[in-house]
Formats: sequence, structure tokens, C-alpha cells
Amino acid sequence: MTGPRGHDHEHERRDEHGHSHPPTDDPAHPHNAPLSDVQLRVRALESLLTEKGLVDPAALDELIDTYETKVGPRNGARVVAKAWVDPEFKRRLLDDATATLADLGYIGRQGEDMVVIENTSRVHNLVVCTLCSCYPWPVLGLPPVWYKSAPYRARAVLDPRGVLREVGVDLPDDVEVRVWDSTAELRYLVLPERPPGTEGLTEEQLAELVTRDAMIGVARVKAPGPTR
Amino acid sequence: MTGPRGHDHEHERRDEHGHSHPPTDDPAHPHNAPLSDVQLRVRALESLLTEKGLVDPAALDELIDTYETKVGPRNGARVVAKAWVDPEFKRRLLDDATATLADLGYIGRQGEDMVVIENTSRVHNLVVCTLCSCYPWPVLGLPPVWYKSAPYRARAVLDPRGVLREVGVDLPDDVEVRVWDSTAELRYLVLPERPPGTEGLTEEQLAELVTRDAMIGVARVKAPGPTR
Amino acid sequence: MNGVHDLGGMHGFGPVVIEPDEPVFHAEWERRTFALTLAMGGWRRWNLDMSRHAREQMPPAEYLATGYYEHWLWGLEWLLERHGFLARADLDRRARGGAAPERDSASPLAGALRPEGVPRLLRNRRAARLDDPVPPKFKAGDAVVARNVNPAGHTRIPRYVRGRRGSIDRDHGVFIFPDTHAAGLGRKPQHVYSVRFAARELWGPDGHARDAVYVDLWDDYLDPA
Amino acid sequence: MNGVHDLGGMHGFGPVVIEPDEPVFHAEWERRTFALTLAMGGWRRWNLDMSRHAREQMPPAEYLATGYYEHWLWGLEWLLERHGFLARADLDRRARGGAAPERDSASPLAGALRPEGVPRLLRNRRAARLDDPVPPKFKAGDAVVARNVNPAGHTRIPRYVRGRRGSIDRDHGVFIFPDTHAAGLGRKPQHVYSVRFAARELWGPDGHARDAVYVDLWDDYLDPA
Repeated sequence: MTGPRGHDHEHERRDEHGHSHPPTDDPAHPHNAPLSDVQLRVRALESLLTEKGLVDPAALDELIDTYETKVGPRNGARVVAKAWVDPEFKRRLLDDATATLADLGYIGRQGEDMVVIENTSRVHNLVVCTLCSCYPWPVLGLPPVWYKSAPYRARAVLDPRGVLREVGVDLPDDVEVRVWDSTAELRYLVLPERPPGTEGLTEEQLAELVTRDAMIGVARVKAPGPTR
Repeated sequence: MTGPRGHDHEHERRDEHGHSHPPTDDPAHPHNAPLSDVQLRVRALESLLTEKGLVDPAALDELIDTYETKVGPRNGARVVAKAWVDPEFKRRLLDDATATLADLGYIGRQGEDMVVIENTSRVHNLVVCTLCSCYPWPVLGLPPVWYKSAPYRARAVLDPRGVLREVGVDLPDDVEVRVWDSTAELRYLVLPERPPGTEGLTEEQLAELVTRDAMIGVARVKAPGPTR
Repeated sequence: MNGVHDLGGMHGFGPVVIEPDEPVFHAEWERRTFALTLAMGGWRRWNLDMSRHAREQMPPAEYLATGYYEHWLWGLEWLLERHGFLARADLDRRARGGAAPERDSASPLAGALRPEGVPRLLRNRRAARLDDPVPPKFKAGDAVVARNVNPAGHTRIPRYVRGRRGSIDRDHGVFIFPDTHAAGLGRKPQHVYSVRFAARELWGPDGHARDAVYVDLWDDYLDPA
Repeated sequence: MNGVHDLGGMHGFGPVVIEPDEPVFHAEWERRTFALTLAMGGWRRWNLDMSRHAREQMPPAEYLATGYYEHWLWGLEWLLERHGFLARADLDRRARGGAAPERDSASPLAGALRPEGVPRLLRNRRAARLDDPVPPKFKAGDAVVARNVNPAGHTRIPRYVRGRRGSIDRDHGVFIFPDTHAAGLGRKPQHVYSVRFAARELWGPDGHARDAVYVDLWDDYLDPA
């Protein structure tokens, strides 16, 4: 990558499902390869809209910077850690997620109406958007490729246990799986289980353990230590 | 085209739905264009299987010739004309299509078990195969591209009247539309309505009026004359 | 499997366009693909249901971007590889090399389809119908509901009828059951019926009040309503 | 519309592969597409439901062959053309010419999103929720059946729940109705509920006896069971 304005020396490769991958040093695709069709098209689009005065490139930079450096899953991780150490906060979070998150400033676009769902030893929750790729931006940032891709959107509702097994979460038969399909404007955040052996950790230390995938429901939070 | 062995000077163009079209004189695609990937692949496949002794190219030629010159919708048209002039034949055809067609020699692969359904002034029948492209080969030959393509397979069951309107058949509201989805090994032939004004025609003359599309249910048979 | 091949009821594919005076084939590779598929089928290493299942394995975007004979080609390659006739890697190599067919480089093996065998192959009078004396579960007029099943393997019950109510129009007799046959798990003989579904039952208010769809369904796909 | 975007329950797309340490964007054109979509949305010529509807118009094979930001780009182009901002032909021409962006060639119009307006745009606290005093049709615990509707236009009721029975888990309050809103036919305020469907109800014997899918559905998608 050559920074936010570095259009010129990019290339991407695509996997068999057509998803973009980051540039590599693959010698078959040198970094000075010609611009791809989509690169040319987006540059053309931006230049035309800019010339018409419809967009300000500086505003685009600001939008990008916000989601690359300011809003992301660390927000959600802080919420989860707080809920683990503060039972009253957790109660409010589960009861009225929107207001409780707004108090922390985690409110806004694609997170205007929030629901937090709690994983326990009896219930495992999983979030998907089968129709597009709805995702709680203020607490998790922008969604990862796998969340937006056909395999997950297709299978999360039909075969959630198979999907979870594939990504390393084996659920016993007596745990209930609840899949939340985000078909409306509600956005879902999973409150994962606090791992055992973390009693001595501070809220900040706990937040470091919490991953994006655990807050979507496709991973468990692991305790720190040699097994990690 | 350069005959059944003329691989070398072909090319195809594709429409927006990815369907092949016959060679044209489009100057952008000269006839001596290099072989496309699929042409190369099929040639390679045939050469490898031939070298292994698994196929005999002469048998392939014979298979192709059968469906290009011997088996096609003229078979079905003869059946329809016969049913129009011979009430006893028509009764047997509707009652036991398989045996009745077998008597005429119109039996075999992809037509082992036949059903004939009659269009009337009250009921219009339409045949589709939503899951693949099942079609009654012995009476109609191989299916046309539109029958095998996504638009027809998708819409024939959901919006048959819209499809019919698109191809020029406007049905009054009080006609019942019956769509036959060929999901099993039954193959369906529509017996179209005999057009008015054909009382004086011979069976052979009637057969000439009957089109492939009328026997699928996406066209009416038209009487000969100035309006045709 | 709930694949993109199960197209019934989808929107977004555009208009139906009938090509005037359409030829039987549009290209030589279509001719050869058609004939190769029939000729290799003559070895009887796979059945018709396995052929359909093979084509359904094509990656979804590719399936929708290509036509009928590309589906056939893809399915044939898949079957040839799985049954040990030909590795796709060998085919890739040959296709890249662009070598011309060497048709006379080998004599056909005993068992290969020969020109004189073609009429018999095509005059086939038995495909999936069976003589097994299996009693029907339903008779004409019976009210039924199509089962809501979502198997990962091959099936011939389209998604758009699952869970919908219909009535038996006619009993076609006893046939091979495709779900087991495609998986090499036997013929499981059972009756096939034309089942009439009202368009309103299938599509709700978007269906026409007078219209109906007739779908051929096996006993194992049906319950009494 | 019953489009290929309605992916819930499909087979054939392969495994879920999670990329380790995935960056927020994988290419500069993804960054710009994301930001252009948000910035042009700021003109408020279309709403969120129209944006989704636009992406659903992408040809099905293309939709499945491409990724998220290609869907966004396609939808943005479609909206820009329909709302008179930019003809696709002009964009084609500029893209072929390969001209570099001339960023300073025009001052942004009044109304264009400026950097200082970005925080306010993103701090949005109102999307689809409404204050209209519409009474709910259902309450938590009620048994419901999802309507079997198959509209050609935009809808947010996935195919896999249509005609299936569930129960109201919770009432989320009053929201804009996407089917009318996407078509420019008004907000039609109504309640949205999380509806719990047992996996066995949705998928038959292929579902797990203990599991459930919760789907957010509007009053207009539901009937009492």
C-alpha cells in the first residue's frame, strides 16, 4: 500500500470466490502492473463527481480515515470488557443497548438501533445478514470479507454448527444455537462468555482478549497464556 | 460453419446472458480468430478420450447427425396434425402418450415416458424444467437456448402470463394457465389448438403449421394466409 | 442441494428471448460436447441422476454466467475425473498445448460406442421407470403437502414447492428415486405423481387466482395434507 | 425480489474462510468506493432501501462473481444515472481514457459533504426508526406465520422464512417499511419484531432440533398463526 492517495502502484488478486486480496509480492503480478478495470473505473467516477462539484475528495479521505483508524472492533471489545466487570452496566446493555452504547459514544451510522445478545454455557448466538451485509459499524467497524461473502450468508442460517466447526468452534449438542439474521435496521452485537482464568485481569486487559469474531459469534474469547 | 469437422474457423459471440450465438460476419471477430478456451478444451477432451480408446469419433458424428437431421420438432408436428384429424388417435394420445407415440416410432432417449396435454379455449398449458432443461427429445429434438436459459426457467412458474405476453401470447383472464415443471422423467408435449380456417387442409399441410414453440406452449398455431 | 440451478421463482434474469430459426447447435464444440456426454454415458459408470448432480457442482457464479453445453462440459469433466477416466490436470495441459485431435491414434476399446450402436442407444425405452410392485401412497384427488427438506445432496424437489399444499393430479407409476440414485445409494422404487399447486399457494397474492403449476414429485417428497 | 442476493439457505458456495489480520480495505478503489457511496448518499436523493434495491439490480452472475465493494460500485453507478448525476456512458468513456482525477478542477457545490461535515454524518442517530404512534399487531410470545409473498420489487423478507411459523421474540418498535420506501411509495410506519423460527420449521429434518433463527420482520410480513 502506498497510503490513502496511492492509486498507482496497486494491484489485487482474486480468489476463486471473486474476493479481493491485498497486494502481494507474487512475481506474476508486479507492483507496476497496469491499473485493473475496477481501479480505472473508480478513479474515473471520483474525478467526474469531483469535477461536477458533487464530492470533495478531502471529505472522502476523512470518511476513510474514520473507519481505518478510529472506529473498529476495539470499541466493541471495550464494551464487552466493561460488561464483564460491571454487572449493572451489563444489565443496562442487555436491556437497552442503544442508550447504553450511546452513553459511551458508540452510536451512529449502521448502529442507530442496537441489540446485544449474551452467550452463555447453554446458548450460543451468531449474527449474519443473509440479504446484504448489515453489521454494527460503531462497535465493530466495517465488516470483514468473509461476513459479506456468499458462503457465510448462505450457510449461517441453514448449517450454523457446520460453519462454526469450520472456523474452530465445536458446540456440544445440548447448547442451543441462535442465529440472528439482520434483515431490518437493528444491529446485533454478541456478548461473548468471559473465559475462565481471567479473574485477576483489569478491564483494559480483558478488552485486549476480545476479538471481532467473538462479537459476531464465530469465535470464543480465549484466556491469555500458553494455550493462546 | 465448415461442416461437422470444421473446428478451425469458428468463433462465437456471447450475449449479456452468456449464451452462445451463431457465427456472424461481425468485423470485430474475423473468422480466422484464434480458438476460444472452450473450443480448445473440447478438442483436447475429445482427443484424449479418443487416444484412450474410450470414444469413437465416428460414433460422435452419428449422434450429432441424428439430432441435426433426423430427430426434431417435425416429429411432434406430425403427431399434432394426426391428432387434429383423427379423434380416435387423439383419444389414445391423451390417454397413453408413451404407447401411442411408440407406435409411430417416436420413442427413446429423453422421451421414454411421455405425457401429452391439450390446450383448449379454457386451458393453456406451458412446459418448463426449472431444475435443468428436461425436454422431449424424440418428438421435439434438442431444446432451444431460451428453454434452457435462466429467464425462462426462473419465470415460467412464477409469472407464466408475463412470459407469454413477452413472446406474443396474450391470454384472457378467464383462461387457466397450467405450467408443467418436468422435475421427474416424464416428458411433456403440448397439443396446441387447431386454428380456425384450416378445415380444408390435409394432415401434411396441417403439420407444416405446427411450430416447436406451440408444442412447448409458448406460441399458438396460426392458420396460413395473409395474416401469417 | 439448494443450488443456483434451482431457478424456479427467481427474479432478475431479464426477458425470455426466442431466437428465430435457431440451429440445433451454435458451434462445433457444442456438437462435440453433446456427443461426448452421450458416448461416455454409454460406459454406464454413472447414471442420469449422477450426471445432473455433477452439473449442479459447478460454482454458482460460473453456472449462471454460462450456457447449457458449458454445464454439460463441466459435469462431464467432473465425472471423468471422479471415475478415473481422465484427470482435469491432463485436460488442462492438453488444452493449453492446443494439439489437434489425433483421432486415429487408437482403436476404440471394446465397449466404446460405435456408429452402429447409436440407434440402439437412442431408442432406449427404459430410463427411470421400474416394474417393482410398490403400492402408491396417494391417489388422484388426494390433498398433499410437499415436504420441507433441504438435503445437501442431489434432489428433484424444487425449493418453491417445499411446505406448500397441492393435490394429486395423476399417478405416473413407479420410478427410481433420484436422491438415493444420485448418491449411489440405490433405486428406492416409489410412485411419481403430477401434483397440482395453485399459483396462489406457491406465490401468494403475486400468483394468478386461476393458474396452477404441476410438479412431478415422488412419494418420499410428499405427506398427506 | 427473489434475487441471488437472498442467499440464506443456499448450498454450493464452499467453506467460510476467515482471513487472519484482515485490513479494513484491501485496495484503494475499495476505500474510494466506500467513501463515494457515503458522500453521494449525503445528497439525500435516495434512501437506504433504494441503495439496497440498486445493488440487487446487478445481473445475478455478476453479483455472485464479485465482492461487496463491487456491488456498492455497481449500485452507486445505477443510482447516479437514474437520478441524473452521471450517465454510465460518460463514466465508461472517462474510464477508458484513463485520465487522472483532476481534483481541484471544481470547487465543491454547496451541499456537498465537506471534511468538517463527516463526524455529523456518521453520528447519525436516526435511520429507520419512527415516532408514529402505530399500535403493534403482535406481542412477545404470539404465534405468527411469515407471509408467502414474492414481490418483484425490493423486500426484506427472505425466501427461507416465507410460509413458515414462528413466534414473536420481542417488539423493536416502529420503523420505516422497506418495500414501499425503496419504491418511493412512502414510509408506511409499522412495528418490527424479532421472530423466532425453529431450525426444524425452516429446514425440516436437516435442521438441528435445538436451534433457531431469529429474523427481523415487519407487521406487513406477518399473519397470526
